[in-house]
Amino acid sequence: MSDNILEIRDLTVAFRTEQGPVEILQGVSFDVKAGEIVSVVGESGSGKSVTSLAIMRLITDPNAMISGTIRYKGRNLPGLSAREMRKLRGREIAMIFQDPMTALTPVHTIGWQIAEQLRIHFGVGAKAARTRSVELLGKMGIPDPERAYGCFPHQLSGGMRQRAMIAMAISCDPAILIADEPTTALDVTVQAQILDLLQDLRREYGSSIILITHDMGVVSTIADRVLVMYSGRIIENGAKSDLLDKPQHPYTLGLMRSIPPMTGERPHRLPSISGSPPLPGNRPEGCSFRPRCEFSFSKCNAAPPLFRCNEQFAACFLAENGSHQWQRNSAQERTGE
Amino acid sequence: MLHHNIFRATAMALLLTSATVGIARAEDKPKIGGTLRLAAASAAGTIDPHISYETGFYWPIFYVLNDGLVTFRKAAGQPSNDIVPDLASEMPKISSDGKTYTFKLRKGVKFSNGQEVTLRDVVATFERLFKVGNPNSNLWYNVIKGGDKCVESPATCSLAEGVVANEADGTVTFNLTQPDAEFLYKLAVPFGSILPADTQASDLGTTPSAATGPYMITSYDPQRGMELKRNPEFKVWNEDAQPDGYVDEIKYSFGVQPADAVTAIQNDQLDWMWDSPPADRLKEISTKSAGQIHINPSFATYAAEMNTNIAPFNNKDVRQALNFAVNRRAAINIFGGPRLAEANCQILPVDFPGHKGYCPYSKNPGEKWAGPDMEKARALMERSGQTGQKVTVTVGDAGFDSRIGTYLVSVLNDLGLHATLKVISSNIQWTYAQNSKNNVQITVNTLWQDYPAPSTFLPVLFSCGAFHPGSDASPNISGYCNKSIDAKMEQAMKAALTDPAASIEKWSAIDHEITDDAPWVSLYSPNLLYFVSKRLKNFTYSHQARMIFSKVWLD
Amino acid sequence: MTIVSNTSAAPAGKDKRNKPKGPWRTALSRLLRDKLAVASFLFLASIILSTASATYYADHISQTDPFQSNLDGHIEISGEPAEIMAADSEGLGLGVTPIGPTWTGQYLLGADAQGRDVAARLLYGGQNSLIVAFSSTALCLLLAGVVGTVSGFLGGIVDTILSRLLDIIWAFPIYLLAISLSIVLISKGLQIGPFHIPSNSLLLPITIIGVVYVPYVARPIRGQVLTLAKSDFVLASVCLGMPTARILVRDILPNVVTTLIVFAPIMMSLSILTESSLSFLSIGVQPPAASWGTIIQDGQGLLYTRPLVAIAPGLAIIITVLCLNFLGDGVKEAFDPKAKLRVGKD
Amino acid sequence: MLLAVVRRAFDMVFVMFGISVIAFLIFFATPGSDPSARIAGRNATPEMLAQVRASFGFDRPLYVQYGRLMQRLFIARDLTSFVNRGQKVVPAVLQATPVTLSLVFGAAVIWLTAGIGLGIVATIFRGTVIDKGLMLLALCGVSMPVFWFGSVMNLITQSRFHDTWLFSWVPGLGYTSFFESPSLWFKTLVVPWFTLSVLFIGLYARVLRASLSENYQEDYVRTARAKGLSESRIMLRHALRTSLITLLSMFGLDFGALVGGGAILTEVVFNLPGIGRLTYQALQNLDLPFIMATVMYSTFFVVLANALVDVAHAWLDPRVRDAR
Repeated sequence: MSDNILEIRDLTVAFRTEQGPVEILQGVSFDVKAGEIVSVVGESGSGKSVTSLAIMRLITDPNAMISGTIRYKGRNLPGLSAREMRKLRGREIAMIFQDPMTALTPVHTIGWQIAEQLRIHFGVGAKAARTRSVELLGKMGIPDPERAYGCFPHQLSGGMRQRAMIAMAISCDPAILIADEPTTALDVTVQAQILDLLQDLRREYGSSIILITHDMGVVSTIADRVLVMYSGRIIENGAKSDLLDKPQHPYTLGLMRSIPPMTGERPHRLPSISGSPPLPGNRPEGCSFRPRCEFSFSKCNAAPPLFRCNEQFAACFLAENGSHQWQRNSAQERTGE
Repeated sequence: MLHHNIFRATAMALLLTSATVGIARAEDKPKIGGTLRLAAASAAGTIDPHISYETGFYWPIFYVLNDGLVTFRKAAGQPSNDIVPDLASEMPKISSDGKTYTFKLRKGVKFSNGQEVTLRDVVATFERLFKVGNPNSNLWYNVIKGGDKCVESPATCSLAEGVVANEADGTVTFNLTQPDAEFLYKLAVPFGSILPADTQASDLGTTPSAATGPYMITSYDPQRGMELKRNPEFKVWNEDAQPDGYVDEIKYSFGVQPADAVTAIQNDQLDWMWDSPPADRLKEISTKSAGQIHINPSFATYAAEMNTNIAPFNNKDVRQALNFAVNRRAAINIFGGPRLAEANCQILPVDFPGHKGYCPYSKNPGEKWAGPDMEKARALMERSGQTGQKVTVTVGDAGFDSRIGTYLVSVLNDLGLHATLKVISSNIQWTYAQNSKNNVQITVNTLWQDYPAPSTFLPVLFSCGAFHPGSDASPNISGYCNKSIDAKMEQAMKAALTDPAASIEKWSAIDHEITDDAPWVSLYSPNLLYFVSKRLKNFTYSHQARMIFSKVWLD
Repeated sequence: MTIVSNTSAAPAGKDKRNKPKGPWRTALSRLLRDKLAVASFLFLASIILSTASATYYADHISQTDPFQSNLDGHIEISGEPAEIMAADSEGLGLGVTPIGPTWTGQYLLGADAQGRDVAARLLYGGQNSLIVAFSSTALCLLLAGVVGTVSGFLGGIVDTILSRLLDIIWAFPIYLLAISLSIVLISKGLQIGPFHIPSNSLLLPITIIGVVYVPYVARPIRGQVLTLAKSDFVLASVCLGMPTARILVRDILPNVVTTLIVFAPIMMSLSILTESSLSFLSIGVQPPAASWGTIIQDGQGLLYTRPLVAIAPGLAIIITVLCLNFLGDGVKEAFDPKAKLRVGKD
Repeated sequence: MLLAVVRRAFDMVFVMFGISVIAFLIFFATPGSDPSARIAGRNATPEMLAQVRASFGFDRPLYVQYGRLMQRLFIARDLTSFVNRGQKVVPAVLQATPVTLSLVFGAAVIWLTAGIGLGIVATIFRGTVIDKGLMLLALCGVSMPVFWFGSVMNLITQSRFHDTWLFSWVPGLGYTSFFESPSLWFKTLVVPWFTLSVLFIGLYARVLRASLSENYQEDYVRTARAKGLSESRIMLRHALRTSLITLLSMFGLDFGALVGGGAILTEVVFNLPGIGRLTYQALQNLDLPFIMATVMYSTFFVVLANALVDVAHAWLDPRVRDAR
């Protein structure tokens, strides 16, 4: 276990509302190893972003109740003082956000914003911070980084902004980089470049990356391991190759089906998962995927624990005794054979 | 209560005869030097003594700046109504027909610019009156030969026949077209100030003229203030006419609100204020600083003028009804209480020459007003048949006018009329009310004397000739025109030349007759309250020059 | 390559199972949930009711005519006769002081300089203050709505002329304009065609206040209409050949009206303040009619002896305006939370 | 760029022209505003009036009178008052300017400091009693008639509590030039400063509180937190920095309006001889030359402030800068 840089156990996030507490996260547990790219996938509202924010302790809503442990290099983050946590943020664990337009302060140049982080964490002088920022911008593949340094966020394209955002995130050489849907707002071609950049970063700095996305295509490109979330829980967790080949949870299968095939004729219409995920305050008894699940059966009235299936874990009673018929079918379907 | 008030009124009248309440003790020794600090809420326009008609505001200043051939005696009380020779070395010789006045000019008097006062200056002064359009040039000074021509074409005015200088014996002779009993008064007021012949023939505005008196204006800014310093050329020639001043400098600040001025005087930061202290400070100062208050009667009538040409006040019954209904005590209460005014029913102010106590509009008609008579008022209203008529009371927004107006509205409504109030800028109220085109039904004004003769009130305000329909300049606001009274006024004027005492009798009778016709509701004669600093001594109140600035000294 | 379902999950779990309601009904129900706004509204209603009872108060409780000067009268306080205007007897005996608060039915808050019951005048004055505020707000919103809509919708030369006019009024310092108009109109009244508004009519302050604030409302509305007129759905309607009037009524007016509703309470509070300022400078409501502003003005002359005469109407103004502002916040939140309201004041 | 400047200047001139025409017409349409009678004096005959009217040009067509007035105001600069004849208008306005500037500058310092302070504190404690209390206080400030508050302040500091240690230092109303006595200048202005600023403190605190809470919902604040910045730095360098743009535009307009005579009520209540009171007196006296001068002066500042705010806005907000 010593190579786990981050260990999360039983992370629960609930919000007090007029109708009583609503659990957004229900006992999420997972580990991140050093240098690993972990991808968290799920639909909107499944709890991916909340998980990442909870790790960073960025949930500021006074109505939020957070429990569980988040161990980073052995230190429990929720137990740290605000000051200690601040030192960690950006320095040890950095984060990049989905929309680089709104995630950067509009009234400061991006260079200033990168330099600010360097100055805060390393106490370097203005000049050194500037040199380093320009260097970082250059590394991110921004042409003419000197000019980009003096640009305001709105003056750059989305891809450039995201590069700047990443430059800012890695400026302090963090051990973990949390990327919350970093490519959603970008063009497809730019998406690929950003993903390449992230892989380069891991190679160069050895950072762990938690990549939050709802895009299975992104997952298949760069993840080492995949966590599938549904309605506030992790429902499947496994190495990318295993998980993509043999999804254990019907929901994961559904996600895979929704990826258009890489080769061959595109189907007229992509199959989709019927229905929509339950609202956090309104989850059905037992397995929360049950109402949408084509395989549901009587057992599903109880909440399934995570079942181990080789190196994979899945929260589905179908996975209780190993793999099933539908898996093979799904694999065939996916490859279009 | 009523009884109590009457008692107080009598007590007050007794006090007033002593002229001042502040006690100037005999052992106070005169002191020379220091700066006298005056304050007023605002300035009052031009300081050209030939133009400014600010009898209360600027004339007292002009009296210590400039001199006429004659002037009013610089003294307290009744003697201040007397005329004494000033730049003339003696009283003029008047021809038996009353048409020529010959003055001998005093020698050696110098203007503040160093020039000597010459006969040429005297002649030029009277021509200048016409050239600059002196407000009374057509009423007072056109009696001088050639004057009427000058009124017609001021720019080319020449009084070659009217004012004749005789360099040989140093005299100047005024030839009049007709005898004028009040001619000397007209020379004694600041309009008659002798200015250098080379003074510009247009309004001096904010530029001070050369002075002959003990002080001269060194700066004047209507927004900020005025400064007077000693006139280096001044030497006393006639203590009665132009005494030397005690203080070295006079500093007049404008833009000081009355409430602030009161505080400043209490704190010894100011010595004298022009405005009356605000009503809600009276109690405070009359208990805390009684010794700093001087109350003096003034030659003025506070009255509501009714327009006798339009309804409902073209009906004498309505006018009399209002006269009976108005509670003078209530009006006096608005003005600051019984100590500050004396109820009056007639035109001439209390104690003014020709004033004979007469009040037909009172509970018990007699010499003095004794209370409203609502029964009579209602009966008169009933008879008039004007009940329900609409009346707009038009008043200016300054001083007590709008509050008196509010009170009048309330009385008119009580009488069964439909009254409303209209408050307009006090700056335009006087001219607005005069213009018959504006159809002002009733308004209020304080009417001040120009000089101590009944003619400054009666013919000016009630003769047919003083009514100019459709003009902004029509001082007969009531539009009152009564041929028989006009004739009587003519007679009174004539009588003044030969028998002053008989003339005064005649004026008294005219006063009463007009009062019976009720073109006005006279309310009261205001007393002037001066609140001065502790260090201001020898307060001397003249009826003409008010507080004589050259008489006071500072402890 | 994306997940298909796009239902967004609201974390707070509010607003579930909303039956489709009209936007205004939704807003209204939202407003009713705002306790502060509701309380303010109720308080305002009680202020309006109490001012409406002025006549009753004057007739039965204070038993004086608040428009009749009473400078020489007496009342009885617990059996003792008291002068309403007492001439002072201390010192030189100068000055006349009106009776102070008796805290009983008659002269509850004392008398003003004309010996009139301040409490009764306060109620009558409130009537006028509120009438002026209501009416001038209505006038202002109406004018602004028309001008803004016409200008924004028609565009072209009409827009140019109207916007220029608005620009000029906008740049004219608001109090200067109001004071200038007041001074002029009060000295002669206003003649509009055959109609003459006399100088002491309440219509004058209403018109003046209504007009001077028009640009403050008309400009945002013009902008809004301009945006709407260029919006896709209006363009679509135009393409479909819908008559202009129908587009105006169906698509544009509802939006304009929402904005006007949001502006209403704020404009009312502004109107009350402006009316009181003008009246304070003696160029608003004309005596003997009263408003809170004129009573403050009356009280200026009594500040040292009877400060309550000036303080009481001031408090009445503050409370009323405060309620209107709370209500305004609530209305804004309920109808258009993104609206940027900011109206200049002195 | 040059075109924009020319356009802007043209707009300014147009608006000022429009306002001057309106002001001129307003006052020439007033009965009794014809100054001839006042100029001629109390007992003038109709003939004398006619003379005065001719010599002052009041018998000429309105547009000629307007032209003459403007020529004397702007070109010859020798326009004089109708009421205090001989008094030049331009120097009087220039004399009143430092008074108004003193008042408005001091008040601006107070209201910016206090308004921003309150806004920040309320945002930090948003949702708590402190926040609600402060916002209620701010709303009270906005709801108060300034002249009434000024009167009450006068009552307290000049009369009721003047003799206590608290306010015994307050001098009587009026104005003392800074160069005459800096300490007296300061003392006389403290109460007016405070009075004038109360409304704006309330206004600015409320606007800032709203804007800051909006900003705190923005993604970039989350980013700033994720960077490990301290709360105070996030507030000051990120959230506030963004809100300041709105606030500064507001400030520019308010400041311009106040310097242009918008502080008229405060100046009247505290008897400060500034532009506002000058204007008020001119209006009361129907002194047309003064009215024109002060109205043009005020308009100039308002229009100028509008223009400056646009420029400053562009300078402060890079998004706006590039949008044009």
